[in-house]
Amino acid sequence: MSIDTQEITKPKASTKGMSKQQFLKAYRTMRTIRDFEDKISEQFMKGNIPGFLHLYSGQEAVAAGLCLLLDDDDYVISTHRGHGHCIAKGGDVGGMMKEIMAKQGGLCDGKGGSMHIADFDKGMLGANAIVGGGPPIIVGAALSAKTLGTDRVGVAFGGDGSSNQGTTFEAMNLAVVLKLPAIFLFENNGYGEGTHASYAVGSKDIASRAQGFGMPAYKVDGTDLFAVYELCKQVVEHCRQGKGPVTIEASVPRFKGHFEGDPQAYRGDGEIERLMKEEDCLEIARKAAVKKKLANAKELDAIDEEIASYINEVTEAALAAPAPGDDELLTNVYSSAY
Amino acid sequence: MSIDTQEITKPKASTKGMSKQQFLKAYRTMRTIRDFEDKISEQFMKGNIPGFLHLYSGQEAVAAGLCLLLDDDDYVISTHRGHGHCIAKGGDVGGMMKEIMAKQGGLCDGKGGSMHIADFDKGMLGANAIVGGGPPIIVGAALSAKTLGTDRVGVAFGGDGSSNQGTTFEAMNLAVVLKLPAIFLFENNGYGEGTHASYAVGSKDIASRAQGFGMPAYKVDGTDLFAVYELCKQVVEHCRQGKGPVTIEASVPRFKGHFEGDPQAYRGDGEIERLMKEEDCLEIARKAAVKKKLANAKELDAIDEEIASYINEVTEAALAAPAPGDDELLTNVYSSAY
Amino acid sequence: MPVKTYREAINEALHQAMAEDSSVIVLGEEVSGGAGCDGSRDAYGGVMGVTKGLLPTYGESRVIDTPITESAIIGAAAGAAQTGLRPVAELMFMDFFGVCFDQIYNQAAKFHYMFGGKAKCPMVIRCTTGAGWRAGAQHSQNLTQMVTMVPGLKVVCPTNAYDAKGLMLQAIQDDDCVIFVEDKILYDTSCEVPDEMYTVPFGEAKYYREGSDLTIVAISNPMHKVLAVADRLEAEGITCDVIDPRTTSPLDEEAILESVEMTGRLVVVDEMTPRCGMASDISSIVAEKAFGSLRAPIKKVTAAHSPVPFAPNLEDAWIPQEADIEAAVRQVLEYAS
Amino acid sequence: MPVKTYREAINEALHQAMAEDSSVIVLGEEVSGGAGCDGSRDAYGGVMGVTKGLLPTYGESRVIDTPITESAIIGAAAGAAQTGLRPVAELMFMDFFGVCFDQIYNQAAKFHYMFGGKAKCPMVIRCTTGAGWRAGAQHSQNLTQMVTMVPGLKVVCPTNAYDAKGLMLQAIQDDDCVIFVEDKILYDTSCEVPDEMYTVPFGEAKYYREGSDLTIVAISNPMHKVLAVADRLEAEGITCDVIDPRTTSPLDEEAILESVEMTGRLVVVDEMTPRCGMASDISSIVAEKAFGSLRAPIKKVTAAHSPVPFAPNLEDAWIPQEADIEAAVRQVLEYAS
Ligand SMILES: Cc1ncc(C[n+]2csc(CCOP(=O)(O)OP(=O)(O)O)c2C)c(N)n1
Ligand SMILES: Cc1ncc(C[n+]2csc(CCOP(=O)(O)OP(=O)(O)O)c2C)c(N)n1
Ligand SMILES: [Mg+2]
Ligand SMILES: [Mg+2]
Repeated sequence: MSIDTQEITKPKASTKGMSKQQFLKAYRTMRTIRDFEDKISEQFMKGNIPGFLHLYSGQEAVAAGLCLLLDDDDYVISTHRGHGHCIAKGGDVGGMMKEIMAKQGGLCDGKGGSMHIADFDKGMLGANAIVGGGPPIIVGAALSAKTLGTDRVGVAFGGDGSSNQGTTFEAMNLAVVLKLPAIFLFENNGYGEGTHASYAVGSKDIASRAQGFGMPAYKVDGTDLFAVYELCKQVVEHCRQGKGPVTIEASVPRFKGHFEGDPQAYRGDGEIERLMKEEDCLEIARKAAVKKKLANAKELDAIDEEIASYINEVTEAALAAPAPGDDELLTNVYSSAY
Repeated sequence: MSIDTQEITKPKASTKGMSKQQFLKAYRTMRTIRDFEDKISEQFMKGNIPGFLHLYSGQEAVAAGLCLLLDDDDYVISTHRGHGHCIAKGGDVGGMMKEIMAKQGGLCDGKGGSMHIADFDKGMLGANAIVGGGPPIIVGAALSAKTLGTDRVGVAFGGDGSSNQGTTFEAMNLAVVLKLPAIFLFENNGYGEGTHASYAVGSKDIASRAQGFGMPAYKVDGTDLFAVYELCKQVVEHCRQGKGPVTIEASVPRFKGHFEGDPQAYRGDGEIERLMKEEDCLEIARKAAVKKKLANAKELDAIDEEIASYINEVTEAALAAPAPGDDELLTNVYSSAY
Repeated sequence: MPVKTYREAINEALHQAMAEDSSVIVLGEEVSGGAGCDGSRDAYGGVMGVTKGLLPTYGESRVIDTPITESAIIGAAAGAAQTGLRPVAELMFMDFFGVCFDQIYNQAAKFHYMFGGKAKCPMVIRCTTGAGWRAGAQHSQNLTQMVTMVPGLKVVCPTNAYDAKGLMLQAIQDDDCVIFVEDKILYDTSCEVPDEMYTVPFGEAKYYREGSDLTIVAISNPMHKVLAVADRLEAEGITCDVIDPRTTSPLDEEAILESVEMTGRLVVVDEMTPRCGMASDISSIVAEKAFGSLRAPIKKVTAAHSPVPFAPNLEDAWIPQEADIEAAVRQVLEYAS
Repeated sequence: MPVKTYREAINEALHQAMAEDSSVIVLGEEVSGGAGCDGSRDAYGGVMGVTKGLLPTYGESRVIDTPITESAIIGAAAGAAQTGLRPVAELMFMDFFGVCFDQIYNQAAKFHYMFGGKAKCPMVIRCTTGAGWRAGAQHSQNLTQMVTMVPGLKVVCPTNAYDAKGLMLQAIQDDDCVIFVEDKILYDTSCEVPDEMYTVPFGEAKYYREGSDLTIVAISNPMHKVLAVADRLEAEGITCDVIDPRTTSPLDEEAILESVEMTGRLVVVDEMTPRCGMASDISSIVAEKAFGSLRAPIKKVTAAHSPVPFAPNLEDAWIPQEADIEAAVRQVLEYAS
């Protein structure tokens, strides 16, 4: 592992290193995310979901590839665009749907919603609606790991936009200084709302700037599940061995608007169509897996069907669930006596 | 001008490029700063100065070398260690002494003190007691220059410690994005209070981290007036030409404690004595100038004497001046009607 | 007179100020939108559409899209304000004070005083507030009290389109750092707004209703609920002074005190959490300065002491509602002194 | 019983808590001092000397010096608190809230609620407050109100060494984010402090004096000026209830209300700027809930509405002084209801 700028790696897609079982797990995760996002988009249009939705569609390979390497007791922290991270980390999908619909049984009792989706049982420390809010917190999770002598790692997911926030930079420096098992995973989907990363990120790229902080940094094609997995394998291992933090910049497409309902006037002509055709990580993974005989189309179709009906089920359950009791307004403001 | 890490330059001391007149001006500035700091240290011990003092002794060549290249309408912003910057920028020394002694006629009417010393007539936008407070503000001054079409530059002085603050990083990125005439001048005196830069700055150095942000960055020996001047000449020119921001990391010794009265238990044995002997920028400049016949010892002695008596004068005047009127408490809370 | 929305009124004020004074600039995230993208520029004109059309008219040197970097945005505005410009910075949500608050309360607010009157900081920070959008705990807060408490800042919270335009024009020509709080819920409300430039002075309350039984003071959007309640009460023959301070700093104490001196009863309504909020502030001023006139306890109607919950039923319970206001008013009226 | 200073009392609490519970860690700037240097470690033990001796005893993995990076310090503490540690983070001066406030009020304060009770955030943020050191506008502020207003936070402001130790031990074992406000002026004051571990509960006010003519509530250091005034008044036969809430959140409303119900008169003293401060908050609670007992206006004695000036004479004029307190008390006592 090198910290020389020249060696920021962009591993080539190759299925080697991933077992069939792992692949199927990742594929299932990716499909679950995609279907989940499509379903809540539909339910949002129907008026069944309050508030704001930022969908992860197009970025699935990143969460799925990384989380293959994590256990329940590793930590991730997320952003406003958090559904994919939560699902990949093993979050309770039914509880997520209920949460997003503001229902009883929601993972956050209906108090969080999409922008605060979290599953603490699975080490998912929450979506965070403050851009740059997460990295300092994951540094703390990584500090716990180090202080308590576990080999856990902490991953802060962030967007290209979040890479410019002061809190993110501080977190990176502190993680280097304390040599913590923290991974800063920037999903560069090209946009922070309607501002392009090429405008807002003043440096050559996110990875080289991170490298300047004194940690290894890599770029990876985030549409390529296998490439993500291969890189993350090294990176997670590096962290577990106590060698300090690492940054990953994964390039991904954003299939949807910044938020559901975004008119996206800032997009180029035909851009989204092209992205969906050429950069769909699910299609890319499926093709590569079938070609390399890691799985056959039938198996994958079966997963697709199974998940479609699973998502339908959790949706029906969430639609049917009651809203939180009105008397819950003042519960859980404090953890202890007040 | 290159942004390749390998080419961070450390120009060698050489008197070429500096005229006699310029040298004498810089020498006079350096001597004024040194004497000023020595005098207020003495007055502080006598109980004549309230509050906290952070002295600039040992770092004089940086402020003096840079400010030779600035006009009154260029901007600098400073830190808690601001006396040297204010003097070098042409600030009213008598007004400074009165301010630091909390007297009428002080540059800030006695409301600021050492940590907020400022001279707006000279483009000195103030010492700032929040570490990292200045850089975002200087970005605004540089933005004014660009928007109003002047060729002014803005310089944010900062310490090694301040280089780790999120606000500093944000300012650097924004200056790059907007291509502003801003100079981030980090005076690396080895310490942020009692924490060493080698501990707190996680990266290889401050300059390379800044470079990762996408701007040229240089290291310079800050005890060498001529080296500072030579580098700053290029850098200021670069900014005036609209080529965007630059970072300079100047290594300097800190002769005094973090604050006056600091027991400095964290210092190595004999460290300060060694620094004062080997890294005194005034001695170094004097020797080089005399050797290269830029000035003779007599001329310099005369300056020394003149300044010693000047500093005595402003001290006497400040001691004699009355405190601000008690009725000034509520003046200038607002600039306009309230 | 033409009818305009609150959004349009602020937009018009910005247009007119920029046209009149070339030192006025606008900066922030997505203030035009589309920077660096292949599609159209001015794609958003601010996520709330308030700065729409400024970029095409005034260009990139005066309408400046920034990265996500609030400390640098506010700091840059403060630095620009000290050096010849009149920046209007946008903070997308008031909830984001936390990532730039030093530049607001320790820097911009203090320059003038701390530097002995030699620095000026003529800048405006536009920010949005208000619950009800199901936007959760970090995008719904009204933190007007957090800036009102800071000496050196001025704080403006218009409740209608007319005031919004006039207060914005005043804010831009003011020589201090002004926090301009736009209630999201009000953007689509409208009223008559002159085309010409005009200013509404700071520190002058507006009487929405005049009456004699009770004084109600409300800040931001809750004012409209107060008006609904006041109108219902009027049908019963109960009349209220309904006062909108319009600026919380400076605060028109006099208007409030005068009214309470007459009515002897006060209810204060805001959408902040209850501790150390505007309702507390105004209540305490009256309890000190108009005590002799008071004939009943001063009631505060505020949001609940909790983060803003996401679920609509919980959020609605969190927000002070007409029923809460009416109940408070009746309690105060029924109090036998 | 041994006499200890406020500084020693807090130091002892930290020592004992760390000895007892290995999940307690301390982090911040200079909490030991000397990191990376050639000289001695634990060179400062905190710039105020409060964390002195912890590093030698508990080592670098539990006493963590950081760069100057407040957002990362508080964020890291919050993240560590969620994942098994009990961090005590130091913010050298309360004035620095501005560079880390998001992590305090949007993150640590909200985790438990926002995540439906599934996250816990057992952390303490130690910070210093208090004017009088001639430290100027950015190193002298009391911003206790800024955190008291935030639901989810608890706020502690001890006024003597005994309380400081007991409240610190309570803070560390509390499962919420506690802001522990240390008044710099009090570090060298001392009183009897047991060697054993003990806790002082949150939300229980302390009566410094008991009397019947007037209630005085004071927060932090001003309490000691209040006591001097109360003792002078007692010599004249005027007796006061002097109440120290000790924690501003939770606030012991009951103690205050009960007292006012008896005395009918209230003066509230703090060292904050006057708008939306603790004095406003407490005054407004009483004006709402004990109105019927009030026989005089509620007087607030606070700092001035300005940044903290540097010049000693101006700073002394800014700070609420005994004379101001006494004048307020006399005015309230003389008020003919
Ligand atoms: C501190 C802060 N500033 C601004 C916003 C508004 N905002 C929400 S998401 C977003 C863009 C984030 O971009 P990026 O980090 O690239 O994430 P992406 O949306 O692409 O996943 C912005 C500006 C916010 N939520 N928090
Ligand atoms: C935001 C903030 N954090 C901490 C401090 C306390 N403090 C004042 S100066 C200083 C050290 C600064 O180090 P450096 O930037 O290297 O400047 P130097 O003192 O060496 O000139 C610290 C930690 C502060 N004033 N502001
Ligand atoms: Mg993005
Ligand atoms: Mg330093």
